[in-house]
Amino acid sequence: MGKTLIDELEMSKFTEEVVKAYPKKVAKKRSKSIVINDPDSIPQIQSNVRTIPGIITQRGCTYAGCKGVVLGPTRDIVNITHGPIGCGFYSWLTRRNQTRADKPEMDNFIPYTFSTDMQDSNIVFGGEEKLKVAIREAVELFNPKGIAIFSTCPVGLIGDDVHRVARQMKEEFPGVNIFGFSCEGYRGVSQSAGHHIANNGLYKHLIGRNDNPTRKYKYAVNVLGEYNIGGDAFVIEDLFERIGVDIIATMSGNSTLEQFETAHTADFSLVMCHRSINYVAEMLETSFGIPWAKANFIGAEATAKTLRKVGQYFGDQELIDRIEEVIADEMKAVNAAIEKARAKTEGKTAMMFVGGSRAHHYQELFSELGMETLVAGYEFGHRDDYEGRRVIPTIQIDADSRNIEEITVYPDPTRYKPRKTEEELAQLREAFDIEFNEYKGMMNDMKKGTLVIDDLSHYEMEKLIELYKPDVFCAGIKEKYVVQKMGIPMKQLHNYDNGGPYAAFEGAINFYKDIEMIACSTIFKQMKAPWEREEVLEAEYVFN
Amino acid sequence: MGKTLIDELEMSKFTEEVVKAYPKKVAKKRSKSIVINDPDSIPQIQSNVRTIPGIITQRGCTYAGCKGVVLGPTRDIVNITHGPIGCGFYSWLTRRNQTRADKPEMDNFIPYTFSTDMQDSNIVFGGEEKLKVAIREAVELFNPKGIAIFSTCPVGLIGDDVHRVARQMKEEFPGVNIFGFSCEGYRGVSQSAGHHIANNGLYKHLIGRNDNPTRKYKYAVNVLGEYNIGGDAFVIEDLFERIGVDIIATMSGNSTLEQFETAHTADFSLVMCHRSINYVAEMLETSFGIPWAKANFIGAEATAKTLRKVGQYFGDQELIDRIEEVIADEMKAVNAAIEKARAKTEGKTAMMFVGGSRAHHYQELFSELGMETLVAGYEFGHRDDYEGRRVIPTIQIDADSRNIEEITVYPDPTRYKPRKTEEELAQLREAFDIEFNEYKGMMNDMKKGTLVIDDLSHYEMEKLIELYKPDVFCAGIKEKYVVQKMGIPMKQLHNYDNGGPYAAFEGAINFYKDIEMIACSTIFKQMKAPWEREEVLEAEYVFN
Amino acid sequence: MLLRHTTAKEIDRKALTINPAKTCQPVGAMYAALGIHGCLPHSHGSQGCCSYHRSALSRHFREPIMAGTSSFSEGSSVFGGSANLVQAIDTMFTIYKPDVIAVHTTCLSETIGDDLTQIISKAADDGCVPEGKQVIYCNTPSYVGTHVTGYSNQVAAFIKFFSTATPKKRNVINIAAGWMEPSDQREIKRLTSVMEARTILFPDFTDVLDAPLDGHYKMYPNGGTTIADMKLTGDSKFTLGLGQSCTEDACIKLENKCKVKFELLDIPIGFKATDRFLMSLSRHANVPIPESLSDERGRLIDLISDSSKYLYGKRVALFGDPDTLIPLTEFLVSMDMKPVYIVTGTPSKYFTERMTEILKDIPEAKFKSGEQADMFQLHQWIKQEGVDLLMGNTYGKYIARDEDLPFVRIGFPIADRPGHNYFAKTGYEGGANLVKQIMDAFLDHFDRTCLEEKVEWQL
Amino acid sequence: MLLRHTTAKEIDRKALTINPAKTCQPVGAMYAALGIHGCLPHSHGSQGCCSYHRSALSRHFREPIMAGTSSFSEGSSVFGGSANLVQAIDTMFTIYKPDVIAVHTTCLSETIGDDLTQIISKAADDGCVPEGKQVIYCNTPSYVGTHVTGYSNQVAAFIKFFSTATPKKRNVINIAAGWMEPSDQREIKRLTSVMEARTILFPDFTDVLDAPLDGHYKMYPNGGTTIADMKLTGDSKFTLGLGQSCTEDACIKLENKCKVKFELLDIPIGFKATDRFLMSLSRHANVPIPESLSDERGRLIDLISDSSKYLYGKRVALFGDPDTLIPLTEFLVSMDMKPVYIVTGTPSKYFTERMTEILKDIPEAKFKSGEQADMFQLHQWIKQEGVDLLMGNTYGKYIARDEDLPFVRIGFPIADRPGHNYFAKTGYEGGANLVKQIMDAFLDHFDRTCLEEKVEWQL
Repeated sequence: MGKTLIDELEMSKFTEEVVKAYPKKVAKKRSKSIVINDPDSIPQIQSNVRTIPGIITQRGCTYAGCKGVVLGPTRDIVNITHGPIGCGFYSWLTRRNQTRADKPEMDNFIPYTFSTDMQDSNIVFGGEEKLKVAIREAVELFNPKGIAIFSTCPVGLIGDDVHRVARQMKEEFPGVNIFGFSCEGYRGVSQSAGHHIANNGLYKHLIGRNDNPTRKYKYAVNVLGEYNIGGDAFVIEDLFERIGVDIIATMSGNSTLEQFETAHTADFSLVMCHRSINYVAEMLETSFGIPWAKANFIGAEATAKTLRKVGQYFGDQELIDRIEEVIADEMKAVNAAIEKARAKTEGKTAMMFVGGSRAHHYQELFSELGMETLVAGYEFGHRDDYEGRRVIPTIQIDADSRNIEEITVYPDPTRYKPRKTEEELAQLREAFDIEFNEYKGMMNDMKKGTLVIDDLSHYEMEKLIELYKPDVFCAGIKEKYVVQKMGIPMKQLHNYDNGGPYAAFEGAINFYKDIEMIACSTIFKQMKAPWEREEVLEAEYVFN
Repeated sequence: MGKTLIDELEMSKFTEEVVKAYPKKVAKKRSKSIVINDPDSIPQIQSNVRTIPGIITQRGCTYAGCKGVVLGPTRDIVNITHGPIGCGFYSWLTRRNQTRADKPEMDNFIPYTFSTDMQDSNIVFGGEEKLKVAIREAVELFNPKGIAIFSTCPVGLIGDDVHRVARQMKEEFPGVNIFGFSCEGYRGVSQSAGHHIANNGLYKHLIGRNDNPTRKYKYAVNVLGEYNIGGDAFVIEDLFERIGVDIIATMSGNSTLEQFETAHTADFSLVMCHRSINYVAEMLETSFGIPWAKANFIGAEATAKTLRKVGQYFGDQELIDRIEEVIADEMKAVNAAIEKARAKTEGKTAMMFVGGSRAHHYQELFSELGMETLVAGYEFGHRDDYEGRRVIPTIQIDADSRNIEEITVYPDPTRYKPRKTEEELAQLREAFDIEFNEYKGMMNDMKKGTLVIDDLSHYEMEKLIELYKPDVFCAGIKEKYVVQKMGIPMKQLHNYDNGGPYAAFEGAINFYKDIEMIACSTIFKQMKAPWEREEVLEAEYVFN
Repeated sequence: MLLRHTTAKEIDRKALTINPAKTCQPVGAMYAALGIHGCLPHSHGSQGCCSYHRSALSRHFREPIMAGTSSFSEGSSVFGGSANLVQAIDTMFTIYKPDVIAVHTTCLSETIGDDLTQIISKAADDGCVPEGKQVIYCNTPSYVGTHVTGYSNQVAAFIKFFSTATPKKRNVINIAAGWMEPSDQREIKRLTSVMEARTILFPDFTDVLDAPLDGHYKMYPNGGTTIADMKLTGDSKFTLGLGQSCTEDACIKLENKCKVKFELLDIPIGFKATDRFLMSLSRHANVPIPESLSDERGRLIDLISDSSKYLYGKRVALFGDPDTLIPLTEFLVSMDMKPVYIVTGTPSKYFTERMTEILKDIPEAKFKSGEQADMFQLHQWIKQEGVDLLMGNTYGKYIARDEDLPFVRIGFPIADRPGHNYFAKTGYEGGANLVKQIMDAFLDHFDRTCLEEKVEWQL
Repeated sequence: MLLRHTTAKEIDRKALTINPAKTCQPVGAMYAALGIHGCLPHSHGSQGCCSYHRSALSRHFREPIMAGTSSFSEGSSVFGGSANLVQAIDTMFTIYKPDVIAVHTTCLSETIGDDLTQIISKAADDGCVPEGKQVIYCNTPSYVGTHVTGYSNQVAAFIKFFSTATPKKRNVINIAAGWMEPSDQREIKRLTSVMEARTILFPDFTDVLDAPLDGHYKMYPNGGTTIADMKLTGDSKFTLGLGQSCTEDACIKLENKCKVKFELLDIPIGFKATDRFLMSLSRHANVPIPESLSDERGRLIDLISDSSKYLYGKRVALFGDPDTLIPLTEFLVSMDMKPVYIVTGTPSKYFTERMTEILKDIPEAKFKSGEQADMFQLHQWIKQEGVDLLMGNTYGKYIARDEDLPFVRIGFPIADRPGHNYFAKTGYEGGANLVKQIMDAFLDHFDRTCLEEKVEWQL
């Protein structure tokens, strides 16, 4: 069913409808987070603010952002959750962070979860001793290179100091890098606080500890904010192997401690998920002189553009040629796949509400399929993710954000080495339109008249679907079955419904196929029993 | 539950009970097939006579005996069933004839069934042409060394001559040994006729065609009447490998055409299933001078005895020593297993009604377990199988048996070579009690007062169970679920309920375990719902 | 390789059937006869037929299967089987005391040309048929049609011998049941009972071929359509025949004999066939379809939609009987799967017509029925271009192992797994059962064979 | 190897839990609350708890799971969560219009010491609770007990807040349901209906967590125990508590509050537990057990006896919750299997007592509950001496793949297979379902791994 254009859909109806149902205070607050986009004069959107209690939200907590998102995907760290059992349990294998430890003797703790499993006595008398014993047991059983400790809600409240414990245990086990995170779930307003805390920890405890990376090629990059959901990082790794550029560190998909420790030796940082990793990108720039640019491997064109950026950055004709070869080679299959899929997908509509970057990136893929993204929003984005980094200075810091440690870093006394001079950067900017240390935000890329909604609530989601009946709705597991009960195909973009990889060329083809499948799949046409369908009732189904 | 002795069980009650229920003529006939045994003066038992129409019998047909039992287990013959589809379908993989074609390029047609799938037009106009085309197709597709044709009921009636077709096609494909069997289902009174027809065919078309067997050792035997159900032949092969004696041919478990063709070069034939293969044993003796003796690999003691017979026969001290070593070695595990099992099985009772030899052989295994066989009988035995070969001259040949071709063979003009002189045989007989070309029958080995019943009917089986409540009942698939519905564990001895091997020492241990399992298994104690059990009803289950 | 001689290359076979997707008529007749309470099937032929059929049914149902045989000898083959059958009837009524004996013929007695009407009436004249007891028969020559034909002939014989029209019509719907499991019938009976429709199901295998173990052997278990009910079918308002190849003859016979009109439907496998069954039952029994059944339907649709990603576009090879294959193929197509190879040994124009329609949007699909439409052919197709799933009876396991294919057992015989007679494939719940089995087959295969880094905790 | 760091060698762990066989209280409370019609669960704590629990339940049931959260910020953690909860109650009644909000606490609000009685009464005073609506709560500190405890606390809260004794006793039996699937409850309801016993089942997940797909999203699906029925539990004659650890508290509370006597039974998994359930129901509801249920039982016994050879003596490792493990272990033992390793993260003396009794004839059996009774421990035992079968939730698949073990999924969460909420484990039919799954697991494994010559066509 071809959809009419956005203009005809009266996107403004939505705000009216929603506001009606909310209590006045809620309505007032929510209306600031629901805006109609205009890429030419990007409107301000309220974001990174507290969710109203009682609102059914997509959001999770700081622990989830720190342990679940950023630190979780690293295979050779024993991640001990300090707290009651639940937090460790729920973050155990639930994010599809694939990892590949090639040899049997290599560490891989991903299929394990470790917890101090705090009991009431630990809450009453303190849990530090139990945490120490747990660490000793972990060392005895697994002898890992690193142990990370994650604080859950009660830890901060009862005054357990995980950093002190980490220091003490590090003294006890000098060969093991042990460090803690104060990522209690109540900090901040969403997972975003956890990303920030994790970024700080990466910088303080890992980055820069090893000056001897494993390198094969002349040029080397970091890929930041890529978590290898469904194997995305694997295809990106393959791609860099083919163009002959080393990836020093992926943060943190398919990663190891060594990658973090050597990340400061790279020549360039590519930032995928701006929200979750921009702090590290910035710090690598400030401390070690590594410029970063926003990158995107979601979408074939986006991938090509990102690869070309790399070629332009290094300015090496051989590299540039190899990149063009790879792109040309891959685009054959991509174009064939697009052509096949578009026959089914052209003109269809999508909505997407995910994380910090996917809601932006996946619009590229949909647009390659000829589909329009009517509405989009982030679960835990900040204004810069929507409106672009230019608004950062104007963002008001509220109490919740102020509680998150903001670390100030300085150029490393010995290892700071700007990879490009200011002039070179300026040239690159001018010649190739490469934006360094910049992100223009999602709204810049969305059509005029589309809706942008931050921290979408369940109620708003229901209304969106009722009003605009999208052909596909993208969000996470909590939304999935609601959407499908309404007869709308739902595509998870956190975990891809066990699909993927969706990154780079290979991933794009996978995505086209999966969306084509959704477009062709007939089961939602069967929702109504025939005896409840009007045409059947009228035509033939009359009781004698 | 320990059972009282046979004497106390009043086995004679059975005959009375059964005869009461039967129509007079039936009663008269059946009573001759039900006898109370006395091993000292073996009574005559009526057997190998027609089953009374309407009686629910265990028996099958001639085709089943010929194709299903004797020829089926050979892996490198394409066995084409000439007839409607059913016969080929039912004899397809249903007998657990395991086979091991070691190399991928070796023929193995066991998992296939081939049929001319006769249609009504073939019945009206004759099926020979279709049979020829089928053979041509089989040659084109599979290029087998041999093709056997099996006649089903209508074939004989409509006058198709499968032997003529075989001859013609053999001329057309000189490299393929093609031969037919007139084994229509209506011939004879049971599978037994099919065995005889198969034996004749083996002799006429296969045995003696190849004078160059593959031999490794000094001595070589045939193992006749062993069909490798559940892998029995595999363990017998292993055993002979360990004592260092070649098996030239097993008829027909795990066999090949080459085995049949070279069988005449063996030094000694060991006969397992007397009923199904004694004709070939006799013919090998008459034509080629190979003596045969009854052998039994069912039961550890029986296996030891059989192996010793082989040693004694060849009279080679080294061989005898190896045999004793093997026996001594195996008996350790056997004795341990017996001891363990007997704790559960001692004093329990069994009944068994199977095939032609198992009803006899398995009594050994039960007796090793301290169990008594109360009643036994064959499905298709002859009087010699019950009473011993000494009665053969006195057996009256009736019309049904007369129709089965009896081929007369003569010493082979060039290859007849008595393996032992009459004197040597006499010495062996005397010294070691080896009976050559002899079988003493089942009744000789059964206790006084036990019941022997030929061609057991369903009704008789029900009565037996009702009257004597055995601890285990042995028969085939058609009986299995009847017996179990009565709450009596049932052990199939045709196909071992997917168990086995049960032959030789290893097999005996398997059997002990399986019977111990039956003895220990508790599910039959759960047949009655507790609210239907008297003790529960009385003790606690009173409606308020 | 278990089937090491099967290669992709086909030759144009005309005579040789290899690994058939069918068997012969009498086993179908024997099976159908077990669905009448107090009925003892009887095989008029050699002992072997009866033994083979009883074994095949026993292995499939893991239940006692009783039947008599005329135990033909060479003499009977020459002189005719009349004496054998008369004696058999006498013997069986005396010893086994059935209410009715259902005789079916074999290739042997058919080739001889035994006249069953005459023989049975001789048996009656000889006093071999006790008062109130009955001997019925059907002709089931093994060289015509297949086991499906035999089933159909037996069911038609029930109509011929039992159904009686009286002047008093009853507000009852007959359900003539095609070849299915007791579990499938139990589900159909549950559906009709939820609908509050009055029905007579025949034959009825529930409580016969899934009988409880309670320490008592009943030669005639509690279940089965009673003869009284079979007689009443003539007074019913309408007949639904479930499965064209198994029930059309019976339906026509009943219309001709008792003027009971009928509609042929598919066995209700999958939601579409179940929809049609319920709607037809609703229309003819004049009862509404309750909301609880819409909910059951919705639960199945929910399960399919949740599993859709794994089902979509998957290539399936199937073999079995037309009455099962038709709705099963439709079900797979309705889940966006691709049934690409389908064979049945049962020749059927109806099969061809229906498959052509059902598979119209899957141009790569091949199907074949009748002679040489065998498993060898199916396997050759699979060798030519692979599939993602195989569905069929136990014989399929050899192909499945060779080709490392996910395999779902459905059809007859299933000799290597228990429980198929306990869990339905019919109705919406049966559909869910099938979806679960298919999903388990796919996912177990994936979980076992994927790279370690691809093992997933969630769907 | 997926779990490459797990070795046979054990150390005496005191503090580190690795791969737990449990999770925390609130998810149990959230689950139980979904079994009341019109009830919206609410998590009083950080957003993360609510998000995690909703995700876990969604993945398991593949159904929408709705719940509110107090969205604690650092400020609320310092000053208490009262304002958050009051606002949440207001927001939820206004927007989502539940009949009742079931608040449960978290480690956060418990550590702070929020007084829910007081906060809820403040919300009522502030006019945030509309007429006829209700806010109930239970305390579910994550650092006490496990998800099972949370479930139990929520069920007890239903009693505390709803059950009312009036002078008029009704001839009704309460069934307090332990943690099970909607399918398990559907089967229990079918059994009680076949028994013609009048019952109130609570909580009731049928038609809630297996809701049909029909194009309409219902925030409060049709199912769930109604609040009216919950109130009436106080007038019932008797309560059967199915599952000691999940229902004992509720039963005791109901007896104390409304003088309804009770009996604790196992969840009816396996024939013995089902026997006891039916007999108890029969006794207390004063209704006979009909023959049709004896027949169902007999069908299960038949299936087990037919499968006995494959089950006998097989060593099984299990993990999960006490209420499931107790009857499941008993069921395995009743089939002559050997449950040798059993762990549950839920500390339970009752578990220890019952297991000691059930496993008295299996001296090699080891079992453990509570802290460090985790899957790492279980896997170490398996490494020390292997098993033939593993049964447990989805996390078991990692062990199963590493050790090449047949694996049957049972418990919570099952995230990698659909349909467990459709097919029961309870009652005799559920028993058959389990036997079939176990047999399929064994036989699929054998068929795949055996030598070619050992592939068998039949059982």
